[in-house]
Amino acid sequence: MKAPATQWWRLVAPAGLLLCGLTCTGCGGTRRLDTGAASGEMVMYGATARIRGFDPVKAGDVASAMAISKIYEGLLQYSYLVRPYRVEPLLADGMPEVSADGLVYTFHIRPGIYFQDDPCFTNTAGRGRELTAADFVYSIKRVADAKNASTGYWAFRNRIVGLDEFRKASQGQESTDYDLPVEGLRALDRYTLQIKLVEPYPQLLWVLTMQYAFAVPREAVEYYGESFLNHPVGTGPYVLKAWRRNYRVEFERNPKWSETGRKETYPREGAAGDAAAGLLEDAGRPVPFIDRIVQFVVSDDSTRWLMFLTGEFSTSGISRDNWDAVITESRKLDRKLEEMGIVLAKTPTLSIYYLGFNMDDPVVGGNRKLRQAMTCAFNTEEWIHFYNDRIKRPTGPIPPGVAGYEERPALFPYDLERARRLLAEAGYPGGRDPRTGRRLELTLDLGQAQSPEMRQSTELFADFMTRIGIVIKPSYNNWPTFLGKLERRQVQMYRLGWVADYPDAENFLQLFYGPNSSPGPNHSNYSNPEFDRLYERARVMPDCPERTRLYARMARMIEEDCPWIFTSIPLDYVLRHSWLRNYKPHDFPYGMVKYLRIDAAARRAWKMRFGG
Amino acid sequence: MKTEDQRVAVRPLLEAHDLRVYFGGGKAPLKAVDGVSLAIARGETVGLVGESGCGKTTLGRALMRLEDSTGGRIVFDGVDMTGAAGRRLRTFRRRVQMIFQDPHGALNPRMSVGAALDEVLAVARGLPARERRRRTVELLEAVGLEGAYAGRYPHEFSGGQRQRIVIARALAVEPEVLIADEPVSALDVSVQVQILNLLRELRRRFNLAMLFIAHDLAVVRYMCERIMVMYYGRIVEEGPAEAVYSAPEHPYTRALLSAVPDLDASLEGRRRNRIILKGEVPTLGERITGCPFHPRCPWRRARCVEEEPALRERSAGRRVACHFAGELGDDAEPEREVK
Amino acid sequence: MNTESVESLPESMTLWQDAWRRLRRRRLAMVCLAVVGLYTLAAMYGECVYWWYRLHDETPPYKRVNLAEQYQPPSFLRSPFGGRETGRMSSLERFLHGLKALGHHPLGTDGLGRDVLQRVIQGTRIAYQVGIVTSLIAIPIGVVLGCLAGYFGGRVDDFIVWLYSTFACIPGLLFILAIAMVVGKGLLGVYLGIGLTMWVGLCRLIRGEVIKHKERPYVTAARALGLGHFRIIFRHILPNVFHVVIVTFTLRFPYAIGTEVIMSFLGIGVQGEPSWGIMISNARLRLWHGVWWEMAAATAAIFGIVLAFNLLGDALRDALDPRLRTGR
Amino acid sequence: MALSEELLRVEDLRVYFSTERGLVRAVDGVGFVLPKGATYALVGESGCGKSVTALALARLVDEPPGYYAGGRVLLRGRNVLEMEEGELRRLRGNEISYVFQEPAVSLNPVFRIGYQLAEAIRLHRRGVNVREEVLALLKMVGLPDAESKMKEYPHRLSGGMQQRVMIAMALACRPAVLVADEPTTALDVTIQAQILELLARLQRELGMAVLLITHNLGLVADLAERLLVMYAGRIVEAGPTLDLLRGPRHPYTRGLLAAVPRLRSVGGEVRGIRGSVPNPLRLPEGCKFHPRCPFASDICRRVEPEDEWDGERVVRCHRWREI
Repeated sequence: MKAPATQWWRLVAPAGLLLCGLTCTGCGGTRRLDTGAASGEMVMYGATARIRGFDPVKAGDVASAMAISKIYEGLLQYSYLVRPYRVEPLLADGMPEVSADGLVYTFHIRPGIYFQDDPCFTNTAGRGRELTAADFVYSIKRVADAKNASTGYWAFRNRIVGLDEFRKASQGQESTDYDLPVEGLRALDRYTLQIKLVEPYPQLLWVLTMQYAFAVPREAVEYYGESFLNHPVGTGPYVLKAWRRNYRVEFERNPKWSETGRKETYPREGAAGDAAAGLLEDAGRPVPFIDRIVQFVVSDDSTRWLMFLTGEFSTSGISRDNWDAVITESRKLDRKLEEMGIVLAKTPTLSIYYLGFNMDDPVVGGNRKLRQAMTCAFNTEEWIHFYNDRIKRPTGPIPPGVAGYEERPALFPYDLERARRLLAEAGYPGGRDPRTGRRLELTLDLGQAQSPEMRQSTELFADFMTRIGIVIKPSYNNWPTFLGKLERRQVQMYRLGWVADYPDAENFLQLFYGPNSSPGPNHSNYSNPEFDRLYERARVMPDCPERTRLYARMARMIEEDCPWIFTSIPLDYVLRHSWLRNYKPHDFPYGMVKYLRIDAAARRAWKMRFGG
Repeated sequence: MKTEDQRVAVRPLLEAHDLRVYFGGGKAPLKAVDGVSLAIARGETVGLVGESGCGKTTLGRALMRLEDSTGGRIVFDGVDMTGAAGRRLRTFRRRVQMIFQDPHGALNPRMSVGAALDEVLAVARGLPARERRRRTVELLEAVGLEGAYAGRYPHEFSGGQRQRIVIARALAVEPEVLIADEPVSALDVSVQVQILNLLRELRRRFNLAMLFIAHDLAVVRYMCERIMVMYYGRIVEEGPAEAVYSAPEHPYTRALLSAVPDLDASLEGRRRNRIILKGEVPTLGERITGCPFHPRCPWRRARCVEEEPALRERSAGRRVACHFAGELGDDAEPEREVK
Repeated sequence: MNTESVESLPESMTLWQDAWRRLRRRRLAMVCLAVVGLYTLAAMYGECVYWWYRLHDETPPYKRVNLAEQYQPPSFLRSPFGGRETGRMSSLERFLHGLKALGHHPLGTDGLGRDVLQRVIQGTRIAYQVGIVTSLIAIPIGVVLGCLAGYFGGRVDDFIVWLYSTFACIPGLLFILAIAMVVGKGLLGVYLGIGLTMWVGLCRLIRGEVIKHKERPYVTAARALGLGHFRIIFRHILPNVFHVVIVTFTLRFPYAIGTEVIMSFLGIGVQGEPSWGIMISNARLRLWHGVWWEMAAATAAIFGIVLAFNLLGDALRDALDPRLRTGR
Repeated sequence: MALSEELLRVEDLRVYFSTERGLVRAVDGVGFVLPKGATYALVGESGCGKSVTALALARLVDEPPGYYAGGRVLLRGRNVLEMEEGELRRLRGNEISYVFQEPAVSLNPVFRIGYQLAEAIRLHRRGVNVREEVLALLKMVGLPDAESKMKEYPHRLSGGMQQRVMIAMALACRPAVLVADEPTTALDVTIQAQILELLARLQRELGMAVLLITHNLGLVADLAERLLVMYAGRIVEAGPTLDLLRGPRHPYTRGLLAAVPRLRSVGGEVRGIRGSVPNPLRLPEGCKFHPRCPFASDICRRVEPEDEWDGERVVRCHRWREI
C-alpha cells in the first residue's frame, strides 16, 4: 500500500471521544404514540451533530455518515448482534464468491431492490427504478473521481485493477467520463458485479459496509449536480423528509419498500446473552419499526442530558460533568436513575488515544530509552482517575476485541524508578539536558484548545513528566493548523486518537507502516524495515491464526519501540430508557436504527410517571 | 513720559502698511482687518479702541505674525517681516511680545511659574541655568512679586498676580514691543489700576513700544498718548489722546465716548448728551457698502451709503475716516434718542 | 515697586498634589486604591514566584498536580477547628491545628488538586502583565497620534481620524482574533490584539482635548514666545491633557484584563499559565456539582479588580478634571 | 425714601457654602430694605457675594452645596426662605424676575425666541392672548422687527438683542422686583448704553423695584437712587448714590472710586487698592478689609465693625470718622 490518503476524520481529537456514544446512538422516543397497529405512527426524536450533507462520497464525519446510512445502503452490512464483528449481505444476494488467489470477488445483487421515487428518474416519470450491478460500478467510480475529492478513496487506492488509472483520467479539466471502463470493476450482467483486486485485500469486505461503497443512482447525481449533497436518493429504510441545516433533520419510512414488497427482517442470531437480554424478541419481524425520525442539532451537553431525563431522547452518553451524578463509586448506575428504568451499557470502543513522538525529531526520535522512560512515567491510575474511569489503558496498538490483541502485562508499565533509570540511560539523568544544564523541554502540539478537559489532562500529563524531570510545553492549535503541522512533520510530540474504520488490526498497524509517513496517517513517521516487511505480509493474508500471530508480533515491536505513549481506550457508557427496545452498543452503528423499536405503552406509562 | 522731541527723533519700530487679514477664502471672506496702517515708535504707547468683533485682537495677533496676513506689509525696525518664517520669525516674535486678556488661560496650569519663566529664558535667550535662576527672581520682582514664588503654580495666584506673571514672562525675552490685548478687562476693578500702573512703569523702565488694545476708553486714556479707534476692521479715527477725547471727529468716536459712563459728569450733576446708537455692532461677516458706520450713524447722508471714506489727515497726527469730518459741528444735534 | 505677598496661601501645591488631595477625601476611592494596591502586591508576588521557579528550573507549585487532593473545598468549609482527628488535642493544639488547616488550600483545589489561591495569584500576575503591556502599546500610539491630529489639524488630522475610525469599525474581539491568528496563540497575540485596539479611544479623547487646548491663550503665548511645535505639544499641551491618559488607563486596564479573560476562556489567550479565563473555563466542568470555588475565586478576582479600577477611574476623573477644581 | 412703601426687606442674610476645601461664608449678614419702585445698586468686586445675595432673594441658591445659615428675606412681609416649593415657584417670575450677565447661555439654544417667551407667559399668567403678549413684550424691550425675530433661534440674535429678549422674559409677568445681575457686562459699550436706557425706561413705565448688581461704579451713578457697596459678604457702606460717590466714607469705597480711571481727568497716576480680593475660604480676622486698608489700626485687626447709621447712610468701619 502506497501512501493512502489521510483519513483525517478518523484522527479524533481526544476531546470528542465521549460524544461518540451520543451522536452515534442519539435517537429518541415517540411523541405521538400508536395505540393500535394502524392508527398512529411511531416517531423517534433524537439529537445529532451538524450534518454536512448526504453524499456518500463525502461521508467524512460521524453525523453525516449516520444520516447517509439511513437512506443509502451497500452490498454488505455488519451483523447487528453477533460478536466479534461479522459482515453479512445486505443488497448482495449472499456473500461473494472469492477466487482462490483472493483477487476476484463476484457479487450477486438482490433483484427487486428499488430506489425511492424521485424527480431525477425522468425515464420512469419519477418512479424509482430497480438497483443493478452497474450502480455499484458507478458509485465506486464516483469515489475514485478526483473531482469529487472524496474522503474515502483511501479505502480503494491501489486495490482495484484500473481504478487508479480512472482516477488519474478524472483529474483533467473536462468532465469525468464514467463510461471509461475499469477492468477491476465490472457489471457482468444486470445483477452480477465483479471486483478484481491488484493484490489480496481481505479487508475489502469491511470496506464494502462503509458509506463510500453505497449505491448511488447516476440519474440523481446528474440531475441535481452540485446540490446532490442535499438531495439523497437511496434504497434504504428511510427517505429524507426535511432538512434545516444546523437545526433539524427529519426522516420518514421509505414508502418504496412496501410498494415493491421489499422485506428486511430483524436478525435471528445473536451473541451469547442477547436472548436473555431480550434482544431476540423481535427476531424475524420486518424492519424498520420506527416510522419517522426527527433529530435536532443540540450542541449543549446539559440540554441533551435534560432532554434525555424528560424522556424526549431515548439514549444518552455521560459527559464528564455529570459522571458523579450518574455513576456510583462502584461503577453502577445511580439508584434514582435505575428506578426510572434507565439502563447502563458499557463497552470499550475500537479506538486508541495516544501521545505520539515525531520519530524525525532529533531529540525524541533517535532516543528509544527516552520514549520508554516517558512511557514508564505515565501514571495509568491517575489518568484513569482523571477520566473518571471512562477509559482503559491500552498496552499496545491493538485494542482488545480485535484479533492480535494479547492479554498480558504491559512492557513498560507505570514505574517511576524504572522511568528515572531509563531516562538516565537515555542521557538525561534527572531530566537534565547535559548540554544546557536545564531540564529537558519537549513541545507537545494539540488541536482544539478550547476544551478544558483536554487542557487539564494535558497539564496532568505534563505533571507526570515533571516527576521525572521533563518539562512539557503544550502548544495549542486549531484543528487545521494542527493537521498542517503534522503533515509537514513540524511537531515534536502530538496528541491524537484513532478510531477504527473496521475491526481489523491492520487498520491500526498501518499507522506505523513506513511508507504511510506524513502526510500519510503515520504521523509519528515511524519507520522500521522489519515491521514494514511483516506488515506487507500480513495485510494480504485472509483471517487465519498465522495472521493473528503476525499481528501480535508487530504489536510487540511497536510497544518495545514506543513511538506512541498509548494513553486511553474510551469506554462507551450509554444510557437508555427501558422503553427503547433492541438497543445494543455497536462500534459501527451505521444503518442500525432500523432495528430499534419503541415500546409505546411502556413509554407512555413512563412519561406519566417521570416525564414532563 | 516721553517728551515731544523724543518721539520725533525715533523712527517707527513697528509698522504696518495696508495690512489685511481675511478669514475664509472665496467670495465673501471675513475681513477682520481691512487695510490698516499704523506705526509705533520706541517708547510710545498707542491705544487701540473698539468694540468686540471689530478686529482689534486680530490686528494685534497679525502684528505678531500669529495670524497670517492676507495683504499688506509688517515692518519691524526697518525690516520687512511679512514673509518671515522659521528662525527669523521666531526671533521677530521674541522682540515683539504679547499680553493676553485672560491671565488664567495664558499660563500653562501644569507648569510652575519658575518653570514657565525658565523655559522662556532657556529657549529664547539660551541662558545657562544659574543665570536663568537669577533672572527669574529678577523678573518676578520687577513685576512686583516675590522671587520665592517661582515654585508655585498659576492656580495659586489671584487674577492680578497672574497677569503680573504673564507680564514677567513677556519681559523675559527682553522684547522691544509689547502688544497688550485687553490686559485688565478680566480683572477686578481694584486690581486693574495696579496692573495699569505696572505697565506704565515697565514701559518707562525698558523703553518699550506698546500697542494697548482695550474697549474701555477710560483705561486707554490713562495709558496712551496716541489712540486709534477701530470699527469693522478699519481704523476710523486716529490722533493724540487729548485731542481725540476732547474733540472726537468721527461720529462713532463721539458715540463711543458718550456711551461710557462718566462718573465725574454724574458727580458734577451734569446732564450729558448721550448719543445712544441704534442697531448692533456689525459682525465682520456682514456686507456693508459705503461707510461701514452708516447704518448706525446719526449724521448719515446719502454719500455715506455709496462711498467709503478714506482715512484723511485732518491735522498733524490726526486722521479721520469720515466724509464730513469737521462739518458735524461741536454741538451738532443729530437725530437721536432723547433721554 | 512694592512686591505683593501671597500670605493667604498656606503651602504650594501642584495640580497633581491637588488632585491627590481631592482623591484622598473620597473614602470609596481610597478603598479602591487599597484594593488595587493589594492586587498589585499579589501580582508582584506572583511574578517573584514565577521567576524563582523559572530560574531554579523547577515546576512551580501552582502547576503541581496532586490528584489525591482533587476538588477540595476551601479550607474554611472543611471545619478546620473541629473534625475527628482533633478529638484528643488540647484547645490550644486544636487551635493551632485549625490554623494550619486553614492555611492549607485556603481557597480549595481544582480538578488536578492544584491550589486555587496560588492560581488566582498567578492569574493576577498575567492580568497585570496584559494590562500593563497593552497600555504600553496603546498609550504611546494613542497619545502621539492624538496630539499630532489635534495640534496640526488639516491633512494630518484627516489621516489619523481616518485611521482610528477604521480601527474603530472593526469589532474588537474579531480584530483580536485575527491578530491571534497571525502571530499565533499566546500572550503576544493578546498583547498586540488588545493593545492595537485600545489606542483608538484614547487617541480620540486626546485629540479632542488637544483641540480644546490648542485654542487656549497659553498655547498662543507659547507660540508668541517663539517655542517650537513639538515643544508646545509635548511640554505644554500634553501635561494639560495627561489626566485623560491616566483616567483612560485606569478604565482601560480592567477592559484589557476582561478581554484577556475572554480570550483565554475561548482558548486563544494565555497558554500554559493559569489565567483567570482558563480557570473559569476549567471550572465549568464541575460547576453544577457544587465545585464552585475555582469559578468563584477567579470570578471574584476579576470582579474585584474591574470594580476597583472602574470606581477609581471615575474618582480620578473627578479629581483630575480641571473644571471641577475649586478656588480659582 | 422713608415714606415710600417697603417691598423687600432683607435682614441679616447669611448664605454659606460647604465645599471640599471648607466653609465659604459667601453672604454673611447682609441687610437692606428695597422700597417699591426704587432702583438700588449693589456694587462689589468678584467674589464679594453680590450675586449670591441676589439669588437668595428668590431662594435660588443651589442647596447643597449652599445653605441659608440665617436671616430673613421678607417680600411683602412673607419670608421667602421659609416658603414651600410651590409657593416659591409662584414667587419666582411673578414677584421676582432675574436678568443675568450672559444672555447667550440663559436662553435655550434649541427653541425659538417666541416659544420661550410664550412659555414664560403661560407659566405665570392665564387668560391672555399669548402671541399678542409676546409681541407686545418684544416691542416693549425695543426689539426691532419683533414679528420676524420671534421665529428666530437665540444664536441668530446679537448679544444685545439676546439681552433684550431676556429682559422681555423677565418682564413677562410684571414682577414687583427685577434683579439685574451685571446685565451689561458682556456687552459692548454702545450696546451697554442701549440696555441701560431700556432698563431705566422700563422701570419708569412699569414701576418695578430694580436691584442692579454691578462691579462698575460709573455705571450706576446715573441709574440708582441708592448704592450698596459689598465686600467679603458684607455691605460695608450704603447710602444715596450721589452722597456716597461724592463723599465715600469706607476706605474700600474710597479706594474703589480712586481706582477707576476717569475719562476726562488729565495725566496723573491713579492709585489702586493694594493686594487683591481675599480668598473667601481664608477671610482675615476683624475687619475683612484690613489687610488692604491703608488706615488699618489694631482694632481693625481684631474686631469686626458693626453697621453705623448716619442719616440715610450706613458704614461699617471703626475709623471712618477719623479718616
